[in-house]
Formats: sequence, structure tokens, C-alpha cells
Amino acid sequence: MSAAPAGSETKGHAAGADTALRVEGLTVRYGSLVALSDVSWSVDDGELLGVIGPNGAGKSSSFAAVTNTVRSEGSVYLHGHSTTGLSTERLARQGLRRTFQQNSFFSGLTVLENAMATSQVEECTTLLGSILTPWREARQRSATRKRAGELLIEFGIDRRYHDLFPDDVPYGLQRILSIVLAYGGGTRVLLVDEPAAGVGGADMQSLADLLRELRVRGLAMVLIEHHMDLVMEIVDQLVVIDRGRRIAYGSPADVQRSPAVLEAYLGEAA
Amino acid sequence: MNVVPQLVNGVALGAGYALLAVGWTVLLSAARLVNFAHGQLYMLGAFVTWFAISSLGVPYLAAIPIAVVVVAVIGLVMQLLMTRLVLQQNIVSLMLVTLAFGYLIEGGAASIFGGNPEIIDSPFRGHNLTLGSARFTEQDVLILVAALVMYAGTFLVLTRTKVGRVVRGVAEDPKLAQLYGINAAKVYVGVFVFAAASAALAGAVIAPRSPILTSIGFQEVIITFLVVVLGGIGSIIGSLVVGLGLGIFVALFGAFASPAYSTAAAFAVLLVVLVLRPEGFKTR
Amino acid sequence: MTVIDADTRDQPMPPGRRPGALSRSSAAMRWLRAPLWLVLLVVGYLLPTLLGGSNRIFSTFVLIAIYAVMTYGLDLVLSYLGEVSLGHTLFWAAGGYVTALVAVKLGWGPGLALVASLVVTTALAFVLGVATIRTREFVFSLVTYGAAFIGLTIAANSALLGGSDGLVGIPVLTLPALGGEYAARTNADLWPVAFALLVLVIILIGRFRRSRLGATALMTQMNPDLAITLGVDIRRVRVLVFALSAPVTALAGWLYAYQRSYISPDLFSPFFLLFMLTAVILPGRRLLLGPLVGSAILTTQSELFSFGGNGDKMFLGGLLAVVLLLSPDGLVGVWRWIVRAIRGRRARGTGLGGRAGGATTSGADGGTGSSVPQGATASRQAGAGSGSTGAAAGGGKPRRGPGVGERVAGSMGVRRR
Amino acid sequence: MSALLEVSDLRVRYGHSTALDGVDLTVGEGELVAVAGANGAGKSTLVNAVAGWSRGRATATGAVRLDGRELAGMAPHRRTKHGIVLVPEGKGVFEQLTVEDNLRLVQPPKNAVGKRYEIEDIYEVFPQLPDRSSARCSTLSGGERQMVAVGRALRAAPRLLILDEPSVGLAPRLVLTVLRHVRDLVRGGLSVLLVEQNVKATLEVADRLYLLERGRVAGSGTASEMRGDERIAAAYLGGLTG
Repeated sequence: MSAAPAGSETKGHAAGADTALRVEGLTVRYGSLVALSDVSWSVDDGELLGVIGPNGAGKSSSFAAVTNTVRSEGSVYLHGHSTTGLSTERLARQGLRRTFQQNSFFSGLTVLENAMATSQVEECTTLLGSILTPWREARQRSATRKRAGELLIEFGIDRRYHDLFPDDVPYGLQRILSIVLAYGGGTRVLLVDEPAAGVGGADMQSLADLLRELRVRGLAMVLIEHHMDLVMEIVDQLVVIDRGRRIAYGSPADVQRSPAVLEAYLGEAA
Repeated sequence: MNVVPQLVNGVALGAGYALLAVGWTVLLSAARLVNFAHGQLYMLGAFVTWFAISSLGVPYLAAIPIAVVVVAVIGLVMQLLMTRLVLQQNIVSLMLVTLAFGYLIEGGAASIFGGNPEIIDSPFRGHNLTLGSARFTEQDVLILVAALVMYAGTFLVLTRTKVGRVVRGVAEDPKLAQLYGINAAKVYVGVFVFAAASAALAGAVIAPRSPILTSIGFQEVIITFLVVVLGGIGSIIGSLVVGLGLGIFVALFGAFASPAYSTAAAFAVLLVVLVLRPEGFKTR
Repeated sequence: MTVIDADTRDQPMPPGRRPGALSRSSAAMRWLRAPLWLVLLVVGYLLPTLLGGSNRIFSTFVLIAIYAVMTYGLDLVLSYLGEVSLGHTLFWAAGGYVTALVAVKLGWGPGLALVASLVVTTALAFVLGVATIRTREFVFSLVTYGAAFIGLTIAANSALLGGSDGLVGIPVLTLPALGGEYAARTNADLWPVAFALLVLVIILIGRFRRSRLGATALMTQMNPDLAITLGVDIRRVRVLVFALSAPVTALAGWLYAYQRSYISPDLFSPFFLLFMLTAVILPGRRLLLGPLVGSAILTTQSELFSFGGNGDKMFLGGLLAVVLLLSPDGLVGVWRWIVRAIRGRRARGTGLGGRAGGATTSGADGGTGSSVPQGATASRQAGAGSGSTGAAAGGGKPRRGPGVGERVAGSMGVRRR
Repeated sequence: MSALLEVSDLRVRYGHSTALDGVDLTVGEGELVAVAGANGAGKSTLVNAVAGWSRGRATATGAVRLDGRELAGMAPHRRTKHGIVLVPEGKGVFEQLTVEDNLRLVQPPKNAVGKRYEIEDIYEVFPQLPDRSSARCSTLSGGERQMVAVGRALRAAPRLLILDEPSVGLAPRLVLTVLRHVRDLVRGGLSVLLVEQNVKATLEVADRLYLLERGRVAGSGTASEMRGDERIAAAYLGGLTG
């Protein structure tokens, strides 16, 4: 039912064998509403792909579809393997994770406990182990705590914040914490949803630094973001979605010049 | 065995179930609230009716409105105390608070009305009627009439009046209702009081069928829940149909299988539906 | 009681002991912790004797232990999963009934009876947990409520279970011991058993808080969407925690059967349900010793300072309602509030000047718009939206009710230290 | 002095994040003022705060005056009665109610200052609606829903009508039609505050325009002044140099 892919005036990305995440012909329907129609893109390890588009264009739907939280058509390959039929939590354990637009942490846990939680899904001792070998659990726990503390510090969350609750730390740090949380437990592909919402100035810069650092670490990342200064500054490739369709795909400079994009953002002169 | 008497009995029983559930249906659809004290409000409705007749010498038909008003006021007080939780939509705490209120009401009622089984002296109780081989009392007819009137009234009010439009609007989107100039908090209070009053009416009308104890109420909440959920949460017509159907099921099950297990059997049916069609239980 | 507070208040939630002032300030404190527990253990054990050792005292203490164990089962679901199970009277009664059944009809000993009741209740909880896997909030609560009702119906009507008379003639609890047998004929005899059971259950809960299941349960409660994206199978967690909670409550039923020597359908009475809920909520959720403290308060009241049957009902119902209406975080919430009020007064002088101008947007409260006190409600609800992220989740509307303890601690400004 | 709406130093926060950081704005009697800016710049937050409304949990400070009367702290349903009527972005009608029910839900205040619209008047403004009057709004097209939403707002006899993205989901060709409709209402004496994604079309109809960037006013002026302003393109697509 999907109409022909619109505006492919920019080059498509060559889907190499080691492509971290490849999305082909993704289509999402909510009832009769088509939220996303035949959208394709791919991202490599150590690459940062931006997804932009006006409100309601279908950007978040694409994240939901890739992580299998909504039903979708088309195919998604994680390191060459189809993700069809895998639950969201299975995908997460295979290294494909996302962040949310807001509140991506456990507000009842301290910052440090949040950072621990992300690895505890895999590492934490089972109930039986905790009962039978409490000393091993204690060792494991203190190792996890140590690593979590180091992780936070690596990404610029100072030790004095570790024992506070996330709601009590500065907003910019909350955003960073959300991303660190998603990154923490063996993530290889990270979908980042509007990390800069409500963030300004210096915080924006540390956010950009964080994303760059993750890229250096070899993470494949997809970024939904409204703050164009941030997007244009850090992404390698850019997909523009409007009304569920892909209207441009290419480098930031190409996209900025694309007439289709200008029209989508600024409207058509009457 | 003859089915007809059981069907008639089932209709009377089912009309009672439906009457008991009408308030909850509106409460759930309009305010997304549940009231675990519903059964105790039912009990209170029955006991206030009994008290008005036996101690104040009020005739039965005049005792009913007294019970309705008394319980409505108690419902109002409950809702006003819970205002903060309602505004926060703190469903878990609301559930627990209403459960606690129910227990409080039970204890209070027992200390006021005593722990003995009482009988509401309704003039309709003793008058037997026959329809073919089926025998029933005027009280059964009263229950059916009350249920039908309540449902018809509720349906008409919700679909045809300004108040109904407001309630349906708040039910759909309380935030948007503000922009229509509607104060949703007031609507919540009104709906809660209506639910309490309707539980009292059910108590006053249904309870004369059998002796009443202050400990009744537990089972009533379960039945109300069955009717409301199986009827499709928030559907008025659904509740009426399921209420009647459930009554017939319970009557037939009671007659041909085991009377003691009929409510449990009805609940088991719900569990099966729950496993097979969990989507049907999404609330909004 | 101060000892209890010192340990639990500072860590309202697992996993991970909060590296607060206590443990951070000095390693010595950590070393003191073990002896502290030991003292608590010994004093706790000797307490009934210290209080005079009358049969009334011992029976009260045995009941405290039994009720506390019963409550710990519900606590697992209410505190760590954030769901309200109204069906734990079923597991409590099932523990008692299975014990009575095998002891009276089959002549099994206490050990076998224990195993039987644990197996049966775990299976029951597993089935119920799977049946309710997709239900949340009040639907979950009502289904579990209904399950307990079915249990009551069966118990009250089945000839096998003795109908409304119940099962009588449960023999004295007899355990193998050095040089023969230990027969618990009096409440004083039962106390060591009850105390041991209580300690074991507290250890179990403590270890649960430090296990993967405990950690993932909390994550599931606080932010299910995030938990999923971190790889947590939240349905599995829900079923497992529920299935773990049932045998804990059943343990209490087992001992109760021996303590009373008969079992009847009154085990399904709403009293026990209200008791469990209040005993968890009154001290504050997610405290290791909370259910014990709550049970102790409530049992002491009903056993030693009773207002009579109806008065006790009103007390219990009224207490639960008052706690929820005034301080949903329980006594600990009140305590924190006091601490904050004192600190706040000191701190206010400097930072955060008053708000200039009036508040123009009324605090958005789940949809109603009238006047809501701004600060408190708004910050309290800070975590509320967490469940509604994205267009995900089956196209439904955002889940509105936040989990039980989601914001319990998460929103209270600067806490402790 | 004669401005109908005066907003000064409006600040809005959601929890720890600042959405509006001190905005000043005025709308004169019979004026159509537009607010433009990129996604997340705070446009919706601004107009919602004027109406005292929010779907989330916003805390606002600052002054909002209608005809010199301070409205700060007033609940949205009361502001409606004072003449500030908002048509929110996205869902502006009760979908389970019919068109007529939606319109009937609002009764013009007895002492309305603004123009009173009876149901028939609404149907005159939107001639497509009478045919659908007993249809549930969930069955309407996006454009028809928007008409009902605006019709509902007119029923409240607004002095200041606030439209948040009225053209979302409409075919591009219809956008200008909608905006011209709005212009007609202004010609009839109504004051309008408009948020619209389509900047170019907006500049065709608006008297003045405010450009928001990250919660602040980055520029403002009459439509003709703003038409060539390159800050607009930059606000939407980032600095072209970057």
C-alpha cells in the first residue's frame, strides 16, 4: 500500500556486511492512520545517523517499530540478522536499546543505583545465589557499584551527584544519565530520542560531547532531535521524514539545501 | 426439571446485579475510579432502610429515599476526603482507601445496627405472583422495574442531556474538558455520589429478598466487578445485558449444578475470558 | 526500635544499600552492623520473657510472628512489584487448609505438611499469576480479590474441607530434636519456632532485595518501559514475584494451623486482608522490617488493647484510610517530612527565592484543573509520566496511574544527611 | 496600552526543564498575531500558558493580562469564561460525541463581551458541518474536526481566540484556506493568537509575528518586516554555515 519512496534525490547508504542496523521499507499503521511509510536507512558501527522532521512526522514511530514495540511492516536487521519476532527485551539484551524523550530513569533509585540497574539485568545474582552464597553476591555487587560509579564519572556525572535521586540533579545531567543508562549494559546500537529537549547552552555542549564519545567507542547511533544546531554539528548522515515518508537522506549540508526539506519546515509560499 | 421458574428467578436476580452495577459503570467510565466500598454502601443502604422502617416507623417506599440520601452524603464525604488522590489519579491508593472505608463502614454499621440478621419489612415481599409455573414476589417485580428505570434514566441522561454530554466529555478527555469550560473535579464528585446513591438504592430494593447482615458486601463487589468488566468497561447497555445474563446463569447453575458454587462458577467464567481475551480488559 | 530505623530508614529501596552517611562515613559502622543485628536478634527472642512471659504475652508474640510472615508475602507484591494483591488471604488460608488436611486426614507430620502447603500455594499463585499476566491496577486487584472469594466459597461448602466448621483436631506441632522430639504444646513452646520462621523469612526478603529478581521487580514497578528497554522481561518478573510471594504467606498459614489447632473459613475474612495491607503501608513501603513493625503494632492493639470486634474493625479501616489520605508513605513519610521541614527552614534563607508573579498555569493534575497546591503535588508526580513514553505500547493511552512507590522517595527534594 | 492581551516575563518549567524563559508578547484588539519557531522552541507552551492549560505538568510564572485584568493562577475553565479560548494542538474535540453535542456543550456566557455564536451561526461559518451534525467526531476528517474545534471555541464567545497548529494533518492546499478563514474572523473583530508550522503561509495572513527560539523571543515584527528575515530559516534548520 505504500506509495513510492519520496524524494530520493540524495544518495542511499550502501548496506555493507557489517552494517550495525539496517531498516528497509519500514511501515507503521495505527488503525487507518499510516504513521510511517516505506522508510529505509542504515547505520554502521561508529556512525551517528540523525532523524529529523516536523512534528508528527513519524520519527518516534520508527523507534517504536525498530524495537518491536509496535507492529510494523518491512525488515530490520541487527548486525545482519533479522529482528522479526524478537521481543523488545530480547533485542535489548542483544545490544539494541533506545532512550525516551523524557524521564528515562528510575526516579526511586539514586543516580548510582540507576547506573547499577542497567547492568544488574544481566549481572545481578539470582535469588538462589543470593541466598546460598551471599558473600559472592556482596562481591558482585561491590564490583557492579564500582563499575557503575566509574561509568558515571567517565561521562561527566560527578561523584557528588551519585547518591542523589535523579529528580534532584540538574536537568542537563538527567538527560545525560538517561543516555548513560541505555548505554551501560553492553549496548551496540543506541536509538536516542530527543536528548536535548529542554536543554540549553553548556548542557547542550556536554550532550554533544557525550554523543561524540559514544561514537568513538564504536557505538552505532540513531538520533532524533529538534535542535538543528546540535544535529547539524554532530551527525554523519541525516534522514528527513515528513508525514511518514522519507523526503531526504544524506549529509547535513545536502539536506539543508534540499528544497523538499525547506518546504517541509517552512511551508509552501502561497 | 422445569426451566421457566429458574429463568424468572434468574431475571429477578440479574436485575438486582444490574442495578447494583449501574453506578460503578458510570463511575468507571466517567472518572476511571473504582470503589471497593461499593458493597458496604449497598449494605448501608439496606440497613438504613431497615432502620427507618423498624425504628422510625417510616413506610418502606419512604424509607428508600432516606437510605439513598444518607448513603449519598456518606459518598460525598468519602469523595471529598479523597479529592487529592483523585486529582493525582493515584489509582492504587484510591483502591486501598476505598477498601479501608468499606471496612470502616462495616465496623461502624455493626456497632450501630448490631450483628444480628435483620429483615426489611417490605410490603411487596409477601405477595406472591405466578406466571405459568413460575412463582415470584412483587418485590422481584420492583427490582426489575427499578433496574430498568435506572438504566433507562441513566442512558437518557448520558445521551440526551447537557449533564450527560459533560460526563461523557470528561470521561473521554478531562484535560480537554477544561477548555470547554468544564470543571472535571466537580464532575468526579457528582459521579461518585451518584454511584454511592445507586448502591444504596440497590440495597434498599434488593435486600428485602433475604435477611441482611452488616458483613455482607464482599460478594457484592465481586458481582459488580463481573458485571462491569464483562459488560465492557463503561458500557451502560453492556452492564444491563451482562447483569441479566449473569443472573440467569447463576439461577440455572444453582438449580442444576450447585447453588453454593454459582458465584464462584460465574467468576471462573471471567477468569477463562481473562486468559483467552486479555485485550477485552484494557481500560480505555 | 531505633535500631530498626537506623538500618532501614536510610535505604528505602534495594538494590544496593544506600551509600549514605552511615556506610560512607566509616567502615567501622559497617562492621558494627552485624553485631547490631545480633543484638536485635537476641533481644527480639527474649522480649516475651522480658515482658513477663505470661501466656497472653507469648500468644501475642507468636501471633505477631505469624502475622508478620503472612504480611511479608503481600509485601513482596505490594512494595516491590507495586501491584495490590487482594488475594493473599487465599494463600494464607490455603497454607492452613493444606496443613490441616494432610495432618488430620492423612496423618502427615509438620515437615511434610509444610512442603505440601508450599507446593500447593506456589502452584496456585503461578496459575493465578499467569492468568492475570496482562492485567494491571484495579483489574489485577479485583481478579485476585475474586480468587480469594472462590477459595472462600470452596472452603465453606466442601465436605472435604469441613464446610463452615472447618477442620479440627490438628495435632500438636512436633519437631524432631536432639534426644527425642520437641512438642510445642503452649504458645511459649511455639515461640522459638515462630521466631525462627520469622527470621528466616526476613532473611529471604533481605536476599530478595539483593537479587536479580528484586532489582528487576523494582525496575518493573518504577518504569516498565525503561525496564523493557534494558532487557527485563517484565511479565516474567511479575509472575515470578507473585509466585514467590504466595508460599511466604502460606508459611504463616502453616504455623497458624498448629497454633490454633483448627482451621475454618474465617481465614478468608477481610480482617486478614486489611491487616496485611495496613501492616505494609503503615510503616512505609519497601522497608525490610516494615511489615514486622506494622504487624507488631496492629497485633498488639488487637490482642492487648482491643476496642472489641467492631471497634477494631473501625480502627483498622480508619487507620489505613488515614495513613493513605495524610501520608501515603506511612510513618517513614511523616518522619522524612519532619526532617525536611526542619532542614528546609534552615536552607530557605539562601536559595530559591519566592516565585515572582502568580502561577499562571495551574498545576496539571491528572485532568481536572481546579486549584491544586502547586509545589507538593507537582514534584510528587514527577515520575508519573514515565510510563507513557512514545507512541509505543499497543496504541493505548498513556497509563495514568503511577506505580505504588514510584514517587515515594523519588520526589522529595533533598533527603537525608 | 490598548493591547487586549499582555503577557510579560512568562516563564514555564516542566520539572527541571525550562520551556519558556521570560517571554513578553501582546495582542491588540482585532489583531492576528502569529508565533513561529522550530519544534521544541516553546510555541505550544506559550499559548497553553496564556490559556492556563497544559497536558503535562507545567509550572508557570509571570503576568498574563486580558484587558488589564490579571489572569495568573486562574484555572483554564474560568479563563474560558473570561474570553480566552484555546483550540489546542491535535485533539480539540471530543471524538465520542457528535458534532452537535460538541457544539452544544459550550453555551455562550450570558454577559459575553465577544460576539455570541448560536449553533446556526457556527453552521454558517462552516457550511460543511450541518450535514455532519449528528455524526460522531471520530468519523470526521481532520479538517472537519478542526472546524468543529474552532466552532466550539467560537461558541464560547471569545475575545481572544488561540489556535495551536490548526492546519496539522491537513493537505498543504487546505492550509491557506484555513488561514484565510481565520483572517475573516479577525476581520469580524476577533483577536487571534496563532501558532502555525507553515511560516510562509502564516506571513500571508498575520499582522505581526513573534519568532521563538529555545523559549525566548528571538525576533518580532510586522509580517512584512519578518517576511525576508533569514533568522526564520535559521531557527528551523540550524545555521546554514554550521
